[in-house]
Amino acid sequence: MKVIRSLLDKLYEVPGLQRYKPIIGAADAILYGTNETTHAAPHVVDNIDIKRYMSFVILALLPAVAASVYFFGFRVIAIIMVSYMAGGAVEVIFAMVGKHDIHEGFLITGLIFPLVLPPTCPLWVVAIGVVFGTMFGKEMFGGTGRNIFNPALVGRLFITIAFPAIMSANWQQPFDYSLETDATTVATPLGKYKSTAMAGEVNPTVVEFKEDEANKQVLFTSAAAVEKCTLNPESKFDGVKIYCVGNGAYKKAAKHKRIEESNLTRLFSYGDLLVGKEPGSMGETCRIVIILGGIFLMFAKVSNWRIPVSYLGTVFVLALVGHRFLPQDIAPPVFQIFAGGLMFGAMFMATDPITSPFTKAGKYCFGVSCGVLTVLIRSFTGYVEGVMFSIVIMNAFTPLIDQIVLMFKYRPAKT
Amino acid sequence: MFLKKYLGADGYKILKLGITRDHPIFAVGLGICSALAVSNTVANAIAMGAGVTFVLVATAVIISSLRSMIPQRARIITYMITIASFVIIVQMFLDAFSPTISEALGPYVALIITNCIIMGRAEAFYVTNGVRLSVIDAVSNGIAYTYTLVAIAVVREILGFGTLLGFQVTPDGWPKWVVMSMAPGAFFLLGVAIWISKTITEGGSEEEEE
Amino acid sequence: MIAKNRAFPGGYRFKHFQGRPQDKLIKAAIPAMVTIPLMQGFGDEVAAVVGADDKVAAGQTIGRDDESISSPVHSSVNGKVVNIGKIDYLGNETTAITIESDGTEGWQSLEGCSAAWDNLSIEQIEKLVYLSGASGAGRDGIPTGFNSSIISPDEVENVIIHGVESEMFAVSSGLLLKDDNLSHFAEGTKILRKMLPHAAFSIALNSECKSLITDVSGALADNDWCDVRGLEPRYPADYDEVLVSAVLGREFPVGHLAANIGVIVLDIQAVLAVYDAVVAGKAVIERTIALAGPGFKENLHISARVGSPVQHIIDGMVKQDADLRFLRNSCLTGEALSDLSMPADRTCGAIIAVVEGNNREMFAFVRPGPRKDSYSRTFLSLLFGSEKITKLCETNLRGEERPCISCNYCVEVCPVSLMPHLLFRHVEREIIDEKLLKYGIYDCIECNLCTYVCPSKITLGQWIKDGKAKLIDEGLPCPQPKFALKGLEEDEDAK
Amino acid sequence: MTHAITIFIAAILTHNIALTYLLGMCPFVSLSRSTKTAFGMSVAVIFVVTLTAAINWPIYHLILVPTGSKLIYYIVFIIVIAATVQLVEMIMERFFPHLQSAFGIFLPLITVNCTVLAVSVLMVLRTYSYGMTLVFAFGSAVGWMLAIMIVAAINEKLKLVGNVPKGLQGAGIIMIIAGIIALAFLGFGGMVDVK
Amino acid sequence: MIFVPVLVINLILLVITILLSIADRLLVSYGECKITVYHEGESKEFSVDGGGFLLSELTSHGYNIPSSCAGKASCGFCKVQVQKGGGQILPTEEIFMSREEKLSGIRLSCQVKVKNDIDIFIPDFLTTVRGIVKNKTYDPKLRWRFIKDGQESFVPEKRLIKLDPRDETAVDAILDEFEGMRGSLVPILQRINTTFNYLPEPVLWRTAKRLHVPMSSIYRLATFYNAFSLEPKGKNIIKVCMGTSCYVKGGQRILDSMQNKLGVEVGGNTEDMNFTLETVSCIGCCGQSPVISVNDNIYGYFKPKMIDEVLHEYCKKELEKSQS
Repeated sequence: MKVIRSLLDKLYEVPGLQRYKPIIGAADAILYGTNETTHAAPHVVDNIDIKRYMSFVILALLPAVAASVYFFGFRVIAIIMVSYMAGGAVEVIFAMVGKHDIHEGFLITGLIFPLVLPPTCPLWVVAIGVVFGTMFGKEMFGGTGRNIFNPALVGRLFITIAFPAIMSANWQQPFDYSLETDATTVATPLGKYKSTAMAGEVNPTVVEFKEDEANKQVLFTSAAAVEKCTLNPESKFDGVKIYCVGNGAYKKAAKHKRIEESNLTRLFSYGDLLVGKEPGSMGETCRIVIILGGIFLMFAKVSNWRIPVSYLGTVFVLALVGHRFLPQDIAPPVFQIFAGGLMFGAMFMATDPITSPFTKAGKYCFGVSCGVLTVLIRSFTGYVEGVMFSIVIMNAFTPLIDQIVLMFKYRPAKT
Repeated sequence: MFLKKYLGADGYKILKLGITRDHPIFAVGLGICSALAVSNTVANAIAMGAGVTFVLVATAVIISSLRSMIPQRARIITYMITIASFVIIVQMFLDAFSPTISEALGPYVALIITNCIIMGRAEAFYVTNGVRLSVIDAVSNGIAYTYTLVAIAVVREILGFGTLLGFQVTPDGWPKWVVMSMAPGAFFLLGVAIWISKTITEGGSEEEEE
Repeated sequence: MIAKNRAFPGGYRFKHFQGRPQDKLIKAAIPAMVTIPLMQGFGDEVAAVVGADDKVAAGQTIGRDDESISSPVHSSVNGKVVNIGKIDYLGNETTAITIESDGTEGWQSLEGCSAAWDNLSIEQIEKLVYLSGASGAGRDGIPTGFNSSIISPDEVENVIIHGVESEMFAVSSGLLLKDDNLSHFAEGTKILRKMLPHAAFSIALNSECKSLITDVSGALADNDWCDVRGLEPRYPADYDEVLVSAVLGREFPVGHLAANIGVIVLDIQAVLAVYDAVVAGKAVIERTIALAGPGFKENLHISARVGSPVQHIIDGMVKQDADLRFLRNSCLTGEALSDLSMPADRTCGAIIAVVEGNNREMFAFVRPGPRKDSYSRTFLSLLFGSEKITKLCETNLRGEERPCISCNYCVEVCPVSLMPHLLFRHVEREIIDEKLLKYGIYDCIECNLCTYVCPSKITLGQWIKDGKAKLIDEGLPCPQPKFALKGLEEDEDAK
Repeated sequence: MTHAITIFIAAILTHNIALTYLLGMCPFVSLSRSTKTAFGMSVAVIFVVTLTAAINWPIYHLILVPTGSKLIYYIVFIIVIAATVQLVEMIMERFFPHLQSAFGIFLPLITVNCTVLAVSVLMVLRTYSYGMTLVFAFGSAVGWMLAIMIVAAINEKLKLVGNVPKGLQGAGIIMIIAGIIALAFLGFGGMVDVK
Repeated sequence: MIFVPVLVINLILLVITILLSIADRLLVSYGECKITVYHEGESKEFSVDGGGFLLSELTSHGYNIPSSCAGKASCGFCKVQVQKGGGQILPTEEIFMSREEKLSGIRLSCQVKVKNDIDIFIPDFLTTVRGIVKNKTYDPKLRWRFIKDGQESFVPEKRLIKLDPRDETAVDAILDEFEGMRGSLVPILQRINTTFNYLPEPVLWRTAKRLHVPMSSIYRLATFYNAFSLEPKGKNIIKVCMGTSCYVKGGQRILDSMQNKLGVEVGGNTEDMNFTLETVSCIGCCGQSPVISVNDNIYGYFKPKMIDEVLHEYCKKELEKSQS
C-alpha cells in the first residue's frame, strides 16, 4: 500500500502530468480518503460524504445489475463498461478543461444509463447516448449538483428519438434457464398490451362470435372481468382469440368449458413481471430487486420516500379510475405499476435530489405530475413507455415548482 | 484585397465585422427562429438565406434612401410595410420557381417580416447611414446569416437524412439520426454553434490584448 | 407535575460518542496563578476594584461596576494581585487580573448569608446573588435590583432551568444533581422563586433520565409554580431559542434575547451557584468542568477554580502521543483553544480534546463504519446503539467539498425550520437582498448542525453568518418582532 | 367540441409554437432571465395573439378573399397587428393603469414577436374556422407561455446553482435547455393530430 | 386588377389611421396636471398636459435631466425622486436601481407618465455629478447613488478667486459680445471653453457677476454638458465610452490600456498637455460599440491595439501645428 501512496505522491510532482491532476486527485481520494480537517466550528462533522452517498445508490443498483446479467448475459457487462468509459472520458475532459475535481455523480449516471437501455442496444449507440447525456445533460450546466435534467435520462431520450428503429423494436426475451430456449425478439408487456387492446375488445360483457368476424380478439385484464363476462353458451369460441392478463384471468378462462386451450393466450403473468422473465430494458425487468433497492435507499435516507410513493400512487389511482372507463386505452393499475420502467424510474431516477424539487410540497407535486404524465403518455400517445419522458418533463418543471412552493411558503404575512 | 479597394476602408470593415464579430445570430442573437426552423436541409437553408439577403438589401436601399423622409412616429410601420412587400416578392418567386421548397418553408417565408435581423438593422443602421454603407451592411449580414444556416443545415441533413442537397452521401447501413431533423436537433446544434463561436471570438480578443 | 414532552422540529441526537464524560467528579489542585478576565459571559466589562500587589482572598470581589449591566467578579484563590492588564481572550481584548495564589484552600464568605434564607428579605437575597456573581449566569443574567440583567425582576414571566445534555459532550446533569446537590438545587430554585415572585418555573431535563426527573419533581413536589418536564436530548435542545418555543410554546424574538420577552434561561450550575451564594455565602469561584473527548486519558468532571489556566486543569489527563485540538464548551459551536494558558472562566462548561484527523484512511468511503456517526443511515453504526460501541470523534473532514446536491439533510435537521442550502446559494452568488430576509435568515440560531450533516461538506453555518453580516452592510438589519419587547430602553441606555 | 380540445392540446403540447415550430425565439432568449418578466411578457402575448387572430380572421375572410387580394395578406396582418398593439396600449393605459404597469410595458415588444404573425399566418394556411382560430391562437400563446416560464425558472435556478461554461452563457444554454425540453415534449407525439 | 389589392391596403391603412387618431384624442388625455419640482432648495410649480413622460416635460420646463438614451430605459441616467403621484415602479426600471433607491422612490423620469399631479425632487447636480466625476469609477449600479449620511460629501474647495488681468480682458470681450442677449449662457460658456480650453473657476465667478446669474446654475450647466470642463484640459480630449453596450463589449479593457499608454488616470492630462483622458456615458453610437472619441472624431469598433495608431495621428497633427 505504501508503494501506491508514494507513487501517487510522486505523480503529483511530475510536471508533465499537471494537466491530469483531476484524475490523480480522484484516484487519490478514492484510495486514501482525505486528510483535510475542519477549519472552524463545527470541529467534528458527519461521516457521510458525497462518495458514500453516491456509492449507496450503486450498492442499491447492484442487485439489478446482477439480475440483468443473469437474464441477458454478459453483454450487459460490456455495455456498462462502454458507458463508464465513454461517459468517464467526457467527465475527465471537462474536469481537465474546467480545472476542477472529478465529481462522483458520474458513477451513478454511468451505471443507471445502461440499465435503462434495451439489452440488444449496439455499443456505439450506448457510447453516443452516454456522451450526449453527460455533456448536454450535466457538464454544460456545470457538472454534478448543478444540472437541471437527469443526465442518464437525457442520454436515453436522445438515442430513443434519434434511433427509433434500434431503440424500440428489438426486445430480447430474458433467458429462462428452465426452458432452455434461445434468445428471441419479442415485444415488451406494455407493447403487447397496447397492440392487443387496440386490435380487439377489452373486457367485454358479452362475447359473441359471428361468422363474418374472422380473427376476432378479446382481452381480459382480470379474473373478475372473465367472471363478469357472460360467455354466451350458444356461441362458439373457435374463432375468437382470447388474451388474458395475468395468471388469474388465464386460469379462470381456461376453466371455462367452452374455451379451447388453443384459443387462449396468456400475455404474461404477474409473477414473471415481478421476477424479471418478461422482456424490457436491462435493469428494469427484475422488479423485485428494484423495489428492495429502492426501499434500501429510502431507509438509508439517500432518497426521499415522497416522490416514489406519490408517483406510484398516482399511477395506481389514475389507472384504476381510467381502466374502468377507458379499458381500451388505459391498462389495469397493478399491471401499470409493475410493467415497463416505472418502478425503476420511480425508485432511482425521479428521486434524484438534484433534479427534483427540494421542497416537500414540491416533491409531492413532482411525483403526482410524473404519474399523470406517465399514464397519459403510455395510454394516449404513440409511445409505449412514458416514464422517461415524464421524468425529464418534470425535471424541466422542477425549478418552477420550487419557486411557486417557496412563494407560498414564504408569503409575506398579512398585517 | 480588391474588395477593400471597391468598398473603401469603412465599407470593408463593416463587411468583415458583420460576418465575423457582429454576427447577427451568434453575437447579437437575432433571427434565431428561422435559423432553427429551416435549417433541416441545405436546400431550404440556401433558399431562406437568399430570401433574407434579398429582403435585407432591398430594405437597406429603400430605408436608407428615404431615411430623411420617414416620420419618427411611423418608423416601425414603414419598415414593416417595406419588408412585407419584399417578402411577398420572395414568396411569389419561390412559388413560381420552386414549389417544393416553398411548401417546405411554409409560413417561415412570411415570418421573414418579423425576422429581427432586418428590423434590427433597419433601426440601428439604415436610418443613420447612407445607401452604400447600408447595402454593404445588408450584404454582410445576409452572408453571415446564410452561411450559418447552411453550416447548421449541412450537419443536420447529413446526420438526419444521410444526404447532402438531396444526394446520398452516407453508406447504406448508416442509421439516420432522426432527432437531427426535428426541433431538438436544431436547438442543440445552434446551442453548440453559439458556444463554439463565442469561445473563438473571446479567445481571439484575448490574444489581441496580449 | 411532570409535563409532557414538547417537540421542536429537526435537531439531531448525538449518541454515545467516544469520550463522553463519566459521572465522576474530582477536584483540581489550586493553581499557582489564576487569570480572571473582567468580562465573563453575560454583561459588560467591570472595573477592577483592587490594585496591583493587593492581597486578595478567594471570594473577594475584585471587579465591580454597578452602573452598567454586569455582575461582579471575584478572586478565586487566596493570594496577591500581580498584574492588571489586557489580554486577548476569546477573540476580544479584555482586561484581566492575574493573581498569584498562596495555595490555601479556604474562601471568604459573603456577608449576610444564612442557611435560613426564608428569613432574609428579597433585597438581601438579591444582594447576595448579585455580589456572588451568580447573577451573571446564562445569556441574559439573573435579574436583581442591581442592574444585573436587562430587565427588572418584576418583568420576569418565566424561568427555564435546563439540564438537557443535547451535545455530544456536555456536563452531566446526573452528576450535578447527585446526592446533596439535588436538595441544594431544589432550595436554589425556591430562592430564585422568592426573588422572582411573578415567574413560573419550568425545569427541562433529559427525558431519558427518568429517575432524575422523578427525583427532581419529588424534591419540588409541593410547589405548583414549577413544572418539571423531560425534553428529548436532541441537539440543540438547550439553546434559548429552542427552549422558549419547545418548553413554553412562545415565540422567540428573533434577533433579541429571551429576556426581552420576560424569559430567563438558566442551567443547573447557575441554580446551584444561587444556592451557594445565599446559603453558604460562596461566590462563583468554582466551576464543574467536563473533560470530554477522546483526547483525555479518562473522561470525567473536574471542579476547578474560576480563572485557572486550561493547561492546569487538564494537566496530566491528556493522552501524550496524539495530535489534539482543544475546544471550549462545544464541538459544534465552540472555539478552538489555541493558547492553553488562557483561563477557564465561569462560563466554561467543558473542555473537549478531539484528535486531529489529519491522516488518510484507506478506502474511507466504502468502510462499513460501525463506529462512524452519521445522520444518514448509510453506516453500520446505526445498528449499534449500545454504549459499548462508541462513535469516533475526530476533526477529519471525511470528504471533499462538492456542490450542493439538495439532499435536504440541512432542512430536515434545522431546529428553526429554515432552508440552509437555499440561503447558502443566495449568499454564495452574492444575491443579498430582501429574498434572504424573506427566507428567514435572521431566524438562524447558528447551531451549526446543518454544517455537521452536510454530505457536500459545505460550511452552511458560516455562509449564513456571512450572509447576515452582508445584509447588515446592505442596510437590511433584522426586522423588529411584532410583539412588545421588554428591557430595550435600559439596554440602549447602557450603551 | 372534441375538435376544439384537440386543437388546444395540440397547440400546447404536441405542436408547441416555441418548441416544435421554433417561433418567438428572440423574446424567448432575451426575456427568459427572470420569471417575473417572462410572466408579464407571456400574459401580454396571450392577450395580443388571441386578439389579433380574432381581428385578422374576419379581415382575411371578409375583405381580402372577396376582393381577390389574398396576396397581400402578410402586409395587412402585420399592419393590423401593429395598430392593434398600439390601440390596446392606449386603452389599457386609460382604463386599466394597473394592468398597464404590469403587462402593458411589454406590448411594444410584441409587435415584432413572430409568434403573433405566425399564428395569423398559420390560421390562414390551415383554413381554420373562426372558433377554431380563437382556440388555436389562445392555445399557441399558452404553449409559448409554458415554454418560456419553464426556461425562465430554470434560468433563475441556474443563477443560483449553475456553473455554465463562459461561451455558453446566455443564448447558448437557453438553446440547450429548450432542446432538452423539446426532446421531452416529443413524448406527447401521436397524442393528438392536427391537419 | 392589380389595383384592387393596392386599393384594399390603402383603405385598411386609412381606417387604421383614423382609428388610431381618434383613440389618441379620446383615450390618452389626462387633462392638466400640476408638476411640483423641488430643486436646490426651491420649489417650482407648473402645469402640463397629461399623458406625456416626465422626462420630456421636465426638459421642456428648463430642467436638464441627463439622459443619453432618450427615453428607452436603457441608460438609467434620468433618475429623479418622485415623492407623490408617480405610481408603481416598473420592472423595466428595476435593473437600474439599487435597493435603497427603490425604497426612496427614485424613478427613471423617462418611464414615469404624467397622469396626475406629481411632486418630484431633483437631486442636486453639483453634489451628484461632481461626486461621480470625483470618484471616476464606473459601476452601472452605483453611478447615481445618493451620497449617504456619514459618507464624505462634496464640499467645494475654497480656492483663491483671482483673475489674471490678461484673462479678464478676454472674458470681458466675450461677455461684451453677448451683452443684452437672453439665454446666452451656454454660448458664452462655449466661448470661454474654446478660449481657455476649460472653464477656469475665476472666470465663471466673473461671468456670474456680470450676468447676474447664480453661480449654481452656471455650475449646473458646466457640469452637465460633457463639452465643458472645470479642470484644465489637454489639447486633444480622448473620451472612452462606458455606456452599457460599450462597457459590455470591452470598454473597460480599452480604458485600462489607454491609461497605461498615456500614463494618466481618467480625468488626467498627459504631461505635455496633448491629451486628456475622460470617460463618457454615451456618445450615441451604440451600434459601433466599443467607441472612443478624440475631439469630435469617433472611432467605432475600437480595439486596444488601435490605440497607438490613433495617438500617433494626433501627435503628428500637433507637431505640424507647432511647426507651422
